[in-house]
Amino acid sequence: MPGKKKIGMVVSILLVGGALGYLALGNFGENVVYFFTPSEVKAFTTDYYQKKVRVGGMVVEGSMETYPDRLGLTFQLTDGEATIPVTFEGIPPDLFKEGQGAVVEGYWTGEHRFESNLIMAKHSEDYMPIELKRAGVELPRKDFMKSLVE
Amino acid sequence: MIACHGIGKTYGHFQVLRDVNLAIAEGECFALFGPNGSGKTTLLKVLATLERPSTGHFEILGMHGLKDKEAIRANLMFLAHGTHLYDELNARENLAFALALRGHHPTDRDVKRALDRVTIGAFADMKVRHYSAGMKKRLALAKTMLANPKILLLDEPFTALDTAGTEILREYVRERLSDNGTVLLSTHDYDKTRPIASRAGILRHGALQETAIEELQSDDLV
Amino acid sequence: MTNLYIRWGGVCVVAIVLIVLTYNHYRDNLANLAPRQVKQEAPAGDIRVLGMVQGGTLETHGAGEATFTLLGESASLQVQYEGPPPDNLRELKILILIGRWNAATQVFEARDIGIVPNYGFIAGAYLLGLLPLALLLFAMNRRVNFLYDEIKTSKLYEEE
Amino acid sequence: MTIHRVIRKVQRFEGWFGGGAVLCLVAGLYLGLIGSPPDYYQGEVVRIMYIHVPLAHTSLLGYTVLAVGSLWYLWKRDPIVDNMCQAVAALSAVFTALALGTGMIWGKPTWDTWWTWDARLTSFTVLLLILIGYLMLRTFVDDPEKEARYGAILAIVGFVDLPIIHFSVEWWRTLHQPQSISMRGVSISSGLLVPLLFMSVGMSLLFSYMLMVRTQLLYLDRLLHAKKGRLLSQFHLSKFDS
Amino acid sequence: MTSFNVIRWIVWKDFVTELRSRETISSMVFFALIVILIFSFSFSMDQQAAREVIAGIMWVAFAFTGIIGLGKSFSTELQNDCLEALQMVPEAKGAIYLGKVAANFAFMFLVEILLFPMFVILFNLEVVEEISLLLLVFFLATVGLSAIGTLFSALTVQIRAREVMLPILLLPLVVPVMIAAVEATKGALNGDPLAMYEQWLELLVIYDVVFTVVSFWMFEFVMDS
Repeated sequence: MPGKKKIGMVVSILLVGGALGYLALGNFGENVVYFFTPSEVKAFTTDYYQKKVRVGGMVVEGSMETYPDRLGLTFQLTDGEATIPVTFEGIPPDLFKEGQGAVVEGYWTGEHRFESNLIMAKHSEDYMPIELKRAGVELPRKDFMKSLVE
Repeated sequence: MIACHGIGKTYGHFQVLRDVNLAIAEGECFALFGPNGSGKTTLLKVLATLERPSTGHFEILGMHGLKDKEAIRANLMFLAHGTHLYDELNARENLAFALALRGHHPTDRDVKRALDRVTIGAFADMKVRHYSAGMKKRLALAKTMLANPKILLLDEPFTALDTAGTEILREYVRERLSDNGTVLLSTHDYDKTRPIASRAGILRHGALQETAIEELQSDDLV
Repeated sequence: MTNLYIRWGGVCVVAIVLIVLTYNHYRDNLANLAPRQVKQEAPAGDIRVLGMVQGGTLETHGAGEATFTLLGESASLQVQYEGPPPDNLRELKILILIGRWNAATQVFEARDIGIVPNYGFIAGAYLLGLLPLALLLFAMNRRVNFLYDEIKTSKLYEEE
Repeated sequence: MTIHRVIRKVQRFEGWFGGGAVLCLVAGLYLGLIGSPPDYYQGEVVRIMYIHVPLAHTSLLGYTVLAVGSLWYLWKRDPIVDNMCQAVAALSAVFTALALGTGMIWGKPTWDTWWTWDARLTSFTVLLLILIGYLMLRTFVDDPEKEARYGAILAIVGFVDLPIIHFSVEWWRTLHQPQSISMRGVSISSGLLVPLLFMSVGMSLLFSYMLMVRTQLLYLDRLLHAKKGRLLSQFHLSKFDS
Repeated sequence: MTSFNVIRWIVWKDFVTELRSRETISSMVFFALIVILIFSFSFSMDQQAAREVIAGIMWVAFAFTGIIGLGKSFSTELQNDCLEALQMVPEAKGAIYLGKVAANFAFMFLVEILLFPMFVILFNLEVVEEISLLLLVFFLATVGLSAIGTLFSALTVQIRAREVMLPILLLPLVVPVMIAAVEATKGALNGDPLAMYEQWLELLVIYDVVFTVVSFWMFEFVMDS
């Protein structure tokens, strides 16, 4: 009986450890659709139209335009391969700006425009003093899309 | 065979049992007297492996009370204050369930004989919900009879039992003793216990004092 | 018990020294003006003005030059910026401008852009983070001392 | 009872932990508040990081200690380990609450909201709820043995649950910046990193020191009550015998 | 195979008791109906809005009815101190745990199946296509809830303030189940492509495996000093 118990314990530890390990390390994180990339959005079938989805990408430099009369803006979101236009209603978060990453939530319309009502700006995890930044120092940057996922 | 070595038990800031040493041999019936709140039930629960003692250890049938609990349980029945019966099941189902958990599967004839012996055979198919307290006690006794354990712990067994029921219980205890069983019972009732008990002790504020049963006076037991 | 109070007295002294040092270090940055004050009082010399960049007014000319309107609560300023390439200049953002007010042209000539320092938040965070810990530790220290005393005086102690 | 001896040995160095904590924290505070430059993007507000991040790290460390201690207790049933578990749970709860509080204060100027149902905020809230549940559970049991056992069970189950909670809320929604210090490298420049390290070390030392003090407190409390209880029983007995 | 016998007898006992008293399931169903009623008062919903929040409402109702059932599962063992008898079973306690989990799962799943048509009718949902996926979600989430819920039901039944402590301890621990169940249910009800929510099904499976195993071992310490 104690031998049986020991085997049971080892099997249990393997099961729990395996499941948790699969969750943490396995390729599970990669096929998680936490957000789509612009190239995936472009390839959407009609199934996905008008479904609330999240898209993550980099705001294209110089693409941001504000409306003079009401709150809201339009910009382009890119993942390096494809670029989609996004319209947004509301006040953007303080950290939102061109050249930074952002995750937007909203609907992909049939007219190939992304209508968003929520921007989640990521303030990047890079911290450095302003003098260094002006001197053009870049910290060892990670892969951009990867830094969004984690 | 039961042996306690310095058993103590604390609930919060209150010490219920203090340094209880006790040895009961095979074929012996030990009667535990003591006023309410003196720790009788706690001692029985500790020995029934239901509660872990705060200090000390004990052996039952030579098996360590904290390490070989499962083996001890297979050889021990605890007739507690609660009767361990399910109200929605009838007598037969209750017996079948309780014994199946202990690994016994008594035949219908055995069940009928046990129920007849405690004189509730006529109510075998009635829900326990409709039983009286004495009938429940008898059914619990029938369960014990079917399990037929080496060690028997009885917590105030005479409450709710009438004269006939008391006699059935005492008869069963004698039978166990002659079969080399060990019985430990807690009680307030000196007269009902006197005929079966071979030794006795008084618990006071958690401390056990062993006395010869003949020397006990009933006003000792208040 | 006295040992305990001496130790905690030391901690308090260190804390006070730190607070004073920090306050001195930031005293200069604490004063900001609103656009309305600038227009009314027209102060001379370097000043710090706090306001929001109005939507649709930002025009950049080259790397380090820009013009825009700074929106205050009841007034707005024309701003001309000349300085290092601004990182934090964007529309609908609240900023601090460092520069001088040109009363003649009614244009604010900014030479640096700072982010709203939010010292209140920083002080709040540090107080919230450290004060409860210190109080809790102090209470626990006192209680431990008290328990030792209690066990000694009530002669309860014996080696277990 | 080897753990007893280890604990006694570590307790002897209690003062070193306390002193080290004060030194590191003072150095960290000086560097963080005065000696370090503001961030290029967040400005001065980045200084909140020096207090927020160490608090959060330390509370997670505390939860790990709690889980390991609980396993140990279930295995060896040593009451002083249980005292340590109870102490570490209370301290972890305080540190978690403070981490959430300072995080909220950091969130207001950067995200422009005190509270958002972001992943890490949510999982820390759940962590706090589990710890509060643990502390509540312990007050509702009369038997100290049961109290310790049930507490240990809850702590272990909660600890196993922690990564799953983390991942589930992470996928559910996330806004919080990724960790700056990870296996893939450090993305904080040194001027900002040094005070953070000082504060982290100081906070861990402070936590260890507080843990020792609190464990001692609970142990002495138990000792005092046990002795008092024994005296009480003795008193009853003597009254009975006379 | 004595432990298998123990499982079978525990399930049998719970079912017979429930069939005769009908306490647990009727109170669960009734409570859930009240929850539905109250939610329908507090939201005035068109079909589009309903789709956004209905999954959340559904799982709030299921979780709370589940807690009622779980609480009952061991508090019925308190009458006549039957819990003591379970504690004194010579077999390893894991068998009792599995039996109780099976019984609790059956009750909760049955109630969910009974209630689901109510949601469909009262909130005008269209579900015909996705019904098998929905059932899978219900199944996985209910396994998770009953696996960990049974452990804590057995734990809280032995302490003071047990009715309060069960939800207080249980709900933070089942956060992953609730999130995953709500997201997956929402996906299935919306008719989203499976790729958009299959991760949640995987998370449910992982949770079920981990907590069945962990609770199985921990149950020994709950029942046994």
